[in-house]
Amino acid sequence: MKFGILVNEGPYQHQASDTAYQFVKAALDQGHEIVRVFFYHDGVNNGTRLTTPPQDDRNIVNRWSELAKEHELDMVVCVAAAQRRGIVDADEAKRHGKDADNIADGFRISGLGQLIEAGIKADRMMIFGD
Amino acid sequence: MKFGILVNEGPYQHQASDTAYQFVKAALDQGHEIVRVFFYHDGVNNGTRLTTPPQDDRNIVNRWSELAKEHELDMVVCVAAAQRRGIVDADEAKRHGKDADNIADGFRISGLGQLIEAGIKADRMMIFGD
Amino acid sequence: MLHTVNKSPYEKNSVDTCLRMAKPGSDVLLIEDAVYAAIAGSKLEDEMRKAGAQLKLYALGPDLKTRGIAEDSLIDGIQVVGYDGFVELAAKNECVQSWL
Amino acid sequence: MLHTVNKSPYEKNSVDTCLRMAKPGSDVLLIEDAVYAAIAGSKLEDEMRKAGAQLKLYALGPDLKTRGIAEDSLIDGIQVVGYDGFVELAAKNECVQSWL
Amino acid sequence: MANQTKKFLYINRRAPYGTVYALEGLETVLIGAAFEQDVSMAFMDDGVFQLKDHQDSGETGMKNFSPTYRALGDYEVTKLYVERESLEARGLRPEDLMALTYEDEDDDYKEKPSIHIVSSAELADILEIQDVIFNF
Amino acid sequence: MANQTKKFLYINRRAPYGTVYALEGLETVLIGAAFEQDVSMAFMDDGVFQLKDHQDSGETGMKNFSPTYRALGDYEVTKLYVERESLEARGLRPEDLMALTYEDEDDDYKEKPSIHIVSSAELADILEIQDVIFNF
Repeated sequence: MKFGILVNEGPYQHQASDTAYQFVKAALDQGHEIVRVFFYHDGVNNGTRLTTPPQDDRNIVNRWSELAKEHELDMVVCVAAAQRRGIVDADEAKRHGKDADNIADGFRISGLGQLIEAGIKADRMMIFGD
Repeated sequence: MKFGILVNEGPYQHQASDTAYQFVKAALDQGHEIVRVFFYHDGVNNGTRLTTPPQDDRNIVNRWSELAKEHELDMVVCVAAAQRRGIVDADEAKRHGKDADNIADGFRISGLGQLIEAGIKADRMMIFGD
Repeated sequence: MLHTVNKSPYEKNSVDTCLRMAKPGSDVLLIEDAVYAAIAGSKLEDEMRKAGAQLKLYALGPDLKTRGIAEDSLIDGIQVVGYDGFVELAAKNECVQSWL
Repeated sequence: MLHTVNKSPYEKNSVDTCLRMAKPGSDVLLIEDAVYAAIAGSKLEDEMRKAGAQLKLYALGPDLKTRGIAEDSLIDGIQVVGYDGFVELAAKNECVQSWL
Repeated sequence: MANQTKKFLYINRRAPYGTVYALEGLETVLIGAAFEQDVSMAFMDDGVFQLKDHQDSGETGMKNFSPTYRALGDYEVTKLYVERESLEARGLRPEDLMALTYEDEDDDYKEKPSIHIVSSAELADILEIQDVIFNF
Repeated sequence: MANQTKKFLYINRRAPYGTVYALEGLETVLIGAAFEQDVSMAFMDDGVFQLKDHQDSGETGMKNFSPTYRALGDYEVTKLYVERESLEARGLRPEDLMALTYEDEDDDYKEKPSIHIVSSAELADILEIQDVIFNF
């Protein structure tokens, strides 16, 4: 079965990203396909490589990056939400005259159409938020 | 009168940062002193220079930076909360082996003691959050 | 003491808790989504009126306007203030408690 | 349809709205802070029992354990599932609605 | 994918301005309109406040996005279901809402209302027939 | 500043884990303890869940920060007020909470309970005498 995943909150502040991660892992374990993980609203903040959480805590960003690598997950950060919140890749940095970018491995920035497309392609759309 | 300000949510997702900004402006207009604006929890996300909000919307980060410059505000981003969420200055980037930093003008990263100190020094502590 | 609340009373328990905790005579300022508590004709009107008999209730004008709530649609006795009035209320009271 | 809820029923209206909207026979899964709705002996127990007569109620085990809620302290009839059970409930139902 | 049409429902349960969900949710609906799916919107709980008329955000400095709801008809998003019980509990009457309309191209471009006031029970029925539900 | 002592109250109204406020609020209390102010904590509404015994976060992968509450006594944070009405509404008894204690150095280091169950009215009185209130 094909699952689409929407994550609406950033790391640590709310449990949404944690629950989404555990759900995705469990779905993959059962042999389901993850069509896309889409990060919207503050969820885009899951996609920064600049976090350094305490060593005795989970690293939410790296965990997503590693899971994506292992399972070739398509992880998309909404461009409009990312612009409001300061998540940029090299292209976006250039386009908006920023002197740095902060996107983490395995995440790509794209439009909201990718969320709708996930809703169309997936058998089930799962939403994790606040 | 001396006001201390605590902002607990990031830009755009919640109104907290907007209300805090309007409160600080009004307090300054009335001749009050702002001891410190402390950004905690997701509030640290107010301190990234990488945002590019839509042109027909307010620029929350720049607005804080400009107000701080005009009134010599002390704007402090909590280091522990910032590490969890990926807000870093040049020093923090170096310390944690990050290849970029994203702190905006007028913000500095420091410890939670700065919040307690603001509570001690201020006549009134104002909290804006979710 | 000044109590501020910023949550819609229909969504969260913050207004309830504020009214439970505020001592008679306290100032209570509704800001952000809490200004929805000030609308007359709602299922909360009785409760707000009772609270208003013990407390001084205020609502933040900019937040009312932003949300399209006319001042003449408010429950009687709720006073509208601007950001300047918010600062004055905070200065006037010795301590401020924000119910989030 | 599978309904999920993730908010404490004491803080937000999400559980209430979910129970108002879920059709008899639906699956309702309590996750994150919504698992607090499953505790027996609370002021909500009657309401949850009534809901449980019409709906199939589940609570996410990992969220119960994280919060220190023992399975034997739950309201009768609420079934505990893990993340694998969450996936199975989502796969089994044709649509999933998340009450946030 | 091109020929597959699904029923999409966007549920709005939050007040505007206090949080960004209403604004960014609306952006999703507008983008989604280009995909030619069967789109509906539901407004319940504090979501009914999104449709309140006369929003004027000048003094808070926030962006007034309420005019965008008026554009929904042009995007062929014409089924907006508003829960009556939520309105009544909050002291709102249907006439306190923006008068959102669309031109019905199948009926000589007559202007018709997009907002349909429904009961909780009717809304529960509407939820039940959807393929994809987004919550904002 | 050094000689100025203020009454600081940290109010905890949120459940742990669903949001980070409880954890990061606790970090504030620990840092604040070094400033030698008159510190109290209040637990009300869902904040009472923070003190629930037997938290075990292994399966969610989150950090179990409940042991940190046991360290509060060592930081001389010994006044933890828990609202009785909030406990009762949620189906919790006082014995469901962690048994937090401190050693009273003014009384031959006797071990004493840090948690005081108080009524809403008593808690309202405690609020009224504070100089600075933080909310988490």
